[in-house]
Amino acid sequence: MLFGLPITGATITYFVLALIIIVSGVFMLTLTNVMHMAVSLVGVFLGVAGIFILLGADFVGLVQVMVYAGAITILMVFALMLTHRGLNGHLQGEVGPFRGTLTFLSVAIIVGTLLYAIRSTPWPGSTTALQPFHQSTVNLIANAIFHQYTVAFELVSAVLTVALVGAAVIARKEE
Amino acid sequence: MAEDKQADKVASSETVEKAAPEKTAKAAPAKAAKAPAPPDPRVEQAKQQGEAIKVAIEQKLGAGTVEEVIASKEVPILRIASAKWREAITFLRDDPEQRFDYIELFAGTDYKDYIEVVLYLHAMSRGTYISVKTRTPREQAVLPSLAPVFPGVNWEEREVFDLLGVTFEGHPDLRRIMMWDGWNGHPLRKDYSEFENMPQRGGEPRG
Amino acid sequence: MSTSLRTEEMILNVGPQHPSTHGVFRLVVTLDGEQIIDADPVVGYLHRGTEKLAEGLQYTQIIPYTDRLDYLAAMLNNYALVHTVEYALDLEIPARAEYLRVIVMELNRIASHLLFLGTYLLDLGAMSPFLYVFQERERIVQLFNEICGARLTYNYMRVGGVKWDAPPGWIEKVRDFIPFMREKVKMYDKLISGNEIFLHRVRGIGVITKEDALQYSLSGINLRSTGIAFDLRKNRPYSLYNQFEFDVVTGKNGDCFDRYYLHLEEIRQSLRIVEQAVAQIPEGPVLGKVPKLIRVPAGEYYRSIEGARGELGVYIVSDGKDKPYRLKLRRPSFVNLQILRKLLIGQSMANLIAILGAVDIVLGEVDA
Amino acid sequence: MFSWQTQPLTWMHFLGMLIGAVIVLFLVLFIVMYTIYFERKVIGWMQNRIGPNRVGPFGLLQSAADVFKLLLKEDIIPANADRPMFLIAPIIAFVPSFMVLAVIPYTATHIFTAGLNVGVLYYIALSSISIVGIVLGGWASNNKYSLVGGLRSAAQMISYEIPLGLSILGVIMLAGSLNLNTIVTHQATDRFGWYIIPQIIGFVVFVIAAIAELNRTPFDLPEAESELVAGYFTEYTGFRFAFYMLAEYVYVFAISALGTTLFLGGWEGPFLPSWLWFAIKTSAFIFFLFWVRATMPRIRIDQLMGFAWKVLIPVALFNILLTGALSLIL
Repeated sequence: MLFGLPITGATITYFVLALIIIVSGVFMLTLTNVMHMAVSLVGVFLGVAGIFILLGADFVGLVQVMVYAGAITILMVFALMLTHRGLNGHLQGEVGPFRGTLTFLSVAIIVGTLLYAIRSTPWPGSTTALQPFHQSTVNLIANAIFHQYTVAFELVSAVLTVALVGAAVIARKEE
Repeated sequence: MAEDKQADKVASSETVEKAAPEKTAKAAPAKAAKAPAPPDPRVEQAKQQGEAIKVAIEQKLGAGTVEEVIASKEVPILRIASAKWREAITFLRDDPEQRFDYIELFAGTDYKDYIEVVLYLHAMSRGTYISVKTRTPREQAVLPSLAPVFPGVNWEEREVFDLLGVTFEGHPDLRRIMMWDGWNGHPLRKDYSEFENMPQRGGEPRG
Repeated sequence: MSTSLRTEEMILNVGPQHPSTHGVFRLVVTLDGEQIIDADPVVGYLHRGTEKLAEGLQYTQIIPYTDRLDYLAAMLNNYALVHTVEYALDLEIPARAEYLRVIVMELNRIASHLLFLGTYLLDLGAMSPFLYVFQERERIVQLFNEICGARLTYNYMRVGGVKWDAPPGWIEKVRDFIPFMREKVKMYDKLISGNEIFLHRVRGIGVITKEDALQYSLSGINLRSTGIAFDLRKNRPYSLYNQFEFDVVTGKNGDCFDRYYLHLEEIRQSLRIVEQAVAQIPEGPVLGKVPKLIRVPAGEYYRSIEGARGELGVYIVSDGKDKPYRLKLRRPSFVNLQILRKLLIGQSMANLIAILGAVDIVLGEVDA
Repeated sequence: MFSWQTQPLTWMHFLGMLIGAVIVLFLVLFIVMYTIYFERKVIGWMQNRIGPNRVGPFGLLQSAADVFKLLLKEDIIPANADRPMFLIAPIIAFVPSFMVLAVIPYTATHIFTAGLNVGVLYYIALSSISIVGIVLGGWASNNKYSLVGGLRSAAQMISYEIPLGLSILGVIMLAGSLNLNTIVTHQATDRFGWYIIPQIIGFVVFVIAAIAELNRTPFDLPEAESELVAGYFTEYTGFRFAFYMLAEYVYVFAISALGTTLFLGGWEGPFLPSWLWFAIKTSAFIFFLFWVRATMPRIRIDQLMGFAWKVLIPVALFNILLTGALSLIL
């Protein structure tokens, strides 16, 4: 028994993933080289994807890997490489004591609120047997997107297209 | 055989004599001395051709532009005053009568008293070719550059600058080409000594 | 992209040790993204001072030094030197010697062009042709090995003739080689000339205009690819070239494809010359009457031949001694390479190798 | 069968999983070594050469000797390289290449295969992580050739992942599943036979995109020797170089296995045992990749990108449209 949980593969995997996410997150925040930070972010994304898969959302987990750990990271790394900062830059700037204290306080408040919310929520039975790999999550998601929420889905895609075009227009500036 | 000995004599008496006067006697072999041959028709013809070009050049650029007309075998050789060097070559290229539009050879020679730069020009449309040359003193070896008019002599002039030490005025990019920048002296000059001018390791000139 | 985006220039050193510079050649390229905004070729890494060394050597002793210039076409270099000396002396060359010279020179041209095909395709990323061409080249090199005992630095020509007569059966071997090579050229034509990717990489790339070609004193295939039919074998015949039937092939567009294709065509023309020479070769001596110590009469002499890469000339200033007063080598690679900067500026980085490869240089010759 | 999620994890179970993984790892290493040998022999024959024939009978141990040599070599880290990145990049590139093999159904019995419901997606998702390793390797080397190689490979692989994914979509539509096992069993019973027949357009797009994903000739721009020396791994030596090399060849095997599974009926076939069918089809696929390598010159980078966006993606989209329309009509 570990924290009141049975030692199954899922438990161990969960703790390993949690550790990866936390460690990567800490690295992400403390490293000074932007490139190193980007790579730490990959660890966070992968860990989150692992948690998704552990919860039975294998499709979402793999999309997380593909889009965030793959595409978004490459995009960031690419942008960093193309700029001068990526080649030899370190993020600089000392944080003053006042700002440090303020940051600590706000983070502490957020963490406290979250912990309180989590502990006080009555979760459904946590030991029910999950059979994640035997339901086809793909079908469920497809049904949700293309039957139940078709209009919303199409609207979102339209918004994204507009955003893309807008980004291109801004990047081109005035001719 | 005899004919070209004559030609050699013509060439030698006018081009190399100053460079190595003590050698001319040696150079004329006994055979040629025995029978003074009739003048080489090739040389005569080439000289005539050279004279015609000389007239054309001097009509345009004034008398005295062509200092000398000689020939080596069938090739007319025109020696041009160094001040009119670029003008003369440009004229030879652009004049519709001449149209020597292709530079075959660009060479420099150190003659101990002066440095000579030689060009072989070819006229693509007519298939004829001539040689033009000019001289510059050794100590103050300066010539107008042809590179702005003929981009193809850019490196050749750099090579002559590097190995013979002729400065080409108006050259867009006059740097050493074969030797590295720290090299001392100009290796193709006759008085160059590799022992005096040996650079230190790393390319720094000595002393 | 509009120019309002601020970009940074990058300076890239291509070489001196780089797989595609074919020797120690350095190209300092200034890049804006993938676009070349300046290119500065730096040569001289292989400079051995051949011209200076020659001033201390007798004429026959210089011949081995010429082998080291364009080491892919050493026979032609040999010939350029001995031809100029012979021209200065007005020597009569025995007919058999001249025929042998033409045969080995054209074979050497074929070998050199073959190697161009191989390395050019290798530069463009196709590795197989490189290994194919070495097989035909090997046959030529074997022929040379039999006639002069060397595979690369031949030292075969002499003032007044050639060093050795062809061994028995050699001429027949050359005769057998011609149809074999013809088949292979056909094969290369099929294999390479129609390849869509290859065409996309070389068509319209590195275009040289007629005016530029003349201004930059280009010669050889670089000149002929622009459409100017200037081949010293035809325009100023030396040796026996006025006795043979062959065509001067020219390109139309002056792009990399034309330069590639002319190499193939020139192999065909060289085969025609070799075929005629092999059929006509007479018996007889291979070395004329030449004095023991060759003294070139005082004067200056310039003769040029059609080398594998262009006009290969030798300029001799003699003061009548047994050593040249000044020997200047007109190296086609050196002169042709000058246009590289003009061709590269404005091109994308990806075209650099295609253009550099097609100019066809040999660094031994560039740096002399 | 043991369900690792719900049953308590004992040491025995853990050991069982570990041993299984190690066996698969060595099996894959063996396959990769002989893929390399196969490539060198095939290209050797195509180029009138002999290929490796010195180490072992017929040179069979040549690849092993090469790997050992690389392992024994000094691990040089350039002075100005970004040290931690330089060390970690080959691993980032290498690990996913082995992970993707988990979903490939090699045999009818699924002995090595994770029956993942989203197998195709898993493959595509993980293979995209390798790009991060390649880009980082190129960046960390602090060499301009490496940097350009890394940038090129990122641009190329991202561009070609799209047609690759789209070309697979047609197969998924026919099979109605992302599970590779299901796709194979569907092909056994499909009225058109293997999906290469109804999905011929998709197959062509898949093969082209696969070659580009693998960075092989004619799409080997990231490591174009004549242009970029060795591209992103110019500065790598020893076993870090071997990591990149192995990753490349594992992907050759993996993408051939994926192509076999999706289009050539996987392990399905008469008479012979299923694993042998799988081996034959995959070998044929690999052979095709090598054949292309020996034949083609390299495409130029702008042409490469243009080809992906202007030709492959429209064709793949058209294929999806066609597949949808046909499956509604028929």
